[in-house]
Amino acid sequence: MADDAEARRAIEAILMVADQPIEAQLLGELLELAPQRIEDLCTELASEYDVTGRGFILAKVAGGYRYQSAPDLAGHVERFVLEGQSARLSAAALETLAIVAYKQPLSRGQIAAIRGVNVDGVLRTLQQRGFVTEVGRDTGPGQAAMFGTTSLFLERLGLAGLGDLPPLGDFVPGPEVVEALEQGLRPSGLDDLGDDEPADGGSPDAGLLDGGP
Amino acid sequence: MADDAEARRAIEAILMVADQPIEAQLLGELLELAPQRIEDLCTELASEYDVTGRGFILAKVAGGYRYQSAPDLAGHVERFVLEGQSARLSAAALETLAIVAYKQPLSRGQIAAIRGVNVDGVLRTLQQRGFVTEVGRDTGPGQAAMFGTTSLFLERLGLAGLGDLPPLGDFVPGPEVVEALEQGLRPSGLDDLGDDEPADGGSPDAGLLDGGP
Amino acid sequence: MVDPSDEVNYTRVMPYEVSTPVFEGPFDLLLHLIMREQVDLYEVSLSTIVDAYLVELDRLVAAAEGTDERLDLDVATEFLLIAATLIELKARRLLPGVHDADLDDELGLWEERDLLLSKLLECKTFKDAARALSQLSEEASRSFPRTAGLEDPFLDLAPDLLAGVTATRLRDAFLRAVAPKPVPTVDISHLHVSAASVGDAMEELLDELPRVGRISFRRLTSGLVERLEVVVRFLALLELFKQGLVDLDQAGSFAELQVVWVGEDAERRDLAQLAMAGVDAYDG
Repeated sequence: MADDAEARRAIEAILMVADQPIEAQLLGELLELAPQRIEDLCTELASEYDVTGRGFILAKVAGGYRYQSAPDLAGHVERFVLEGQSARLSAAALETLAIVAYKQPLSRGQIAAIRGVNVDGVLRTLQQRGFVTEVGRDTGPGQAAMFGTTSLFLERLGLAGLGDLPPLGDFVPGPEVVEALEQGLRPSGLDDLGDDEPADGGSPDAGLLDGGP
Repeated sequence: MADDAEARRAIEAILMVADQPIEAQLLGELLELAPQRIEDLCTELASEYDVTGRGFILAKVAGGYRYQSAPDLAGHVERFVLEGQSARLSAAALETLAIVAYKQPLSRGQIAAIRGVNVDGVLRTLQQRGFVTEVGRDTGPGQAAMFGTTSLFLERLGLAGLGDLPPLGDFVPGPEVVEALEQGLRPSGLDDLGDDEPADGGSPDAGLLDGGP
Repeated sequence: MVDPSDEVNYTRVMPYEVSTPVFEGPFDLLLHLIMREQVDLYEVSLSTIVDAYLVELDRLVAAAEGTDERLDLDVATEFLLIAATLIELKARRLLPGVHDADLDDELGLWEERDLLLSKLLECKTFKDAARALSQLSEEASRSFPRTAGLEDPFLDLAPDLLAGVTATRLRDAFLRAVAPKPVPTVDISHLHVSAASVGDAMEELLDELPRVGRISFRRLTSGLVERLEVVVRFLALLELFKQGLVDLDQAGSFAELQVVWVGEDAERRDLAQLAMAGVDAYDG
């Protein structure tokens, strides 16, 4: 049970990291508060943001709450979308999409392992655009989400199926590439005991580093 | 050209829809403000969130700005975030990572020379996890691959840049450690040279293949 | 490779729980020995180290038994390397030759010690730095990033990521993504780099031993000045022992090491070729 001040802050924190609108019901369960109390607190927060002239709003969408950019700033956001993200994302997005297409199903961590960078944002974009979707869960303890391409992706590339992807055959990777790939995609940490490499190494939400003795 | 109040709001709006850290440079281009002005505004915003006790923070990570949940609310957010704890790095991996972070760019051989062991496996793990990447080739004859840390590494450590790493000098052992090490490494063989050498040539020190001393 | 129906078994293996201290390298072990046990390196019992290694190995094997897991050879061999390094360090002290030390040798010993000392200090520095990084990461992991991305109304606005993307470009992107992987190399920088070659030493021994038949190691190395040469000769001798060309015999703990040639003259050259091909990598 959280007091109002802490509950308000907790709601802010949860909604800030949420990808989807979160219902008062769920927030209530997490914070051990009645849904009505959550609704009240969210209304208070929304009005506070409004009064203090924040650039974002707390909107109630599809039965849940989420942060959005303030409508009157749409011009700036549009500019960001058009000028900011496109150029920066395309190469990264394409590589990520290609990896998912050829190597599916694979986890976020496995993609990150191949690309060497955090792919959370790019993957999220690809999901939003409907090219990539979650196709299952890893059977291991962490149950990492496994990703694959969609039928929209095939459609947009004019492919009948994944079998129509251009073969990689004429490209003969050196043994080191093959090894790196297999290491990256190997489902278990068999080869790296002691370095402990579960499949979801790229998960965004936890400390990865541990100074253990 | 945006005035400060609007620029502040625009920054909030843009960061709210961003899915990765956004550099001051880009924000400056979008808002037609100098990057330094953006940095100042972001610092103001961050401090405002802090003072008003928001449940989120504006963090500078890997060269860009992004919203994050407040660290003290991790307990609440963890219950919400589905993906569980990620794998932690072994002490060996962590030390190798520290060497790469502080000494980059450097080659596999240079890392091994510092650690005193072969680092192939550990380095591979760090690459798989996306913390370390090949950043170039040595210009020398062997053209050894040179390694450095990634922006994912900065993100995971919550650092704006490599300049924010704690100074390595902070970790240089103090005189008492140096003395202890010197003591331990005293070349004892020097003291008794010739003193106790039996004429028959039998070694006085210890049997090579048994326990000594 | 492209067939998503390929069955992949995503099981994971937990790392071995290690109750005894695991050392991350010879420097690590030395640090531990010196800092915590306050011992003189050269007082460290070799049999203790070897015993510890064997116990550790047994434990790893036992841990792997009855499971699908394999013995982790990386762990096993790394530990072996540590033990071998320490044995080499100690052996270099104990071998004959040091007793003929002149001023140069003495200076050399101190230089060597200083080098080792600076290595240990560097090792300790990064150990502590690693701990600080771990702490930073721990703190950072308590703050979760927003990754919600664009709101729906802006999605239509966003540039079409697949505009102009053909299947071929997709393949090229894939190849680009997987291409820049470092070439794995065998790192031998931790091995002693020496001007003396084990191969050369073997050749000398192969020439000398059949003639003398039986000789003590001390006499065999009496003409050598540099301790390193003695070490190299010792390694060469071990190699010949492995090849079954010599027998090594020690009457007791502090006794002379006796070397006995047991190889046939005829097979000498052939075996030498074979043997030296295998050991030249030690030369650094």
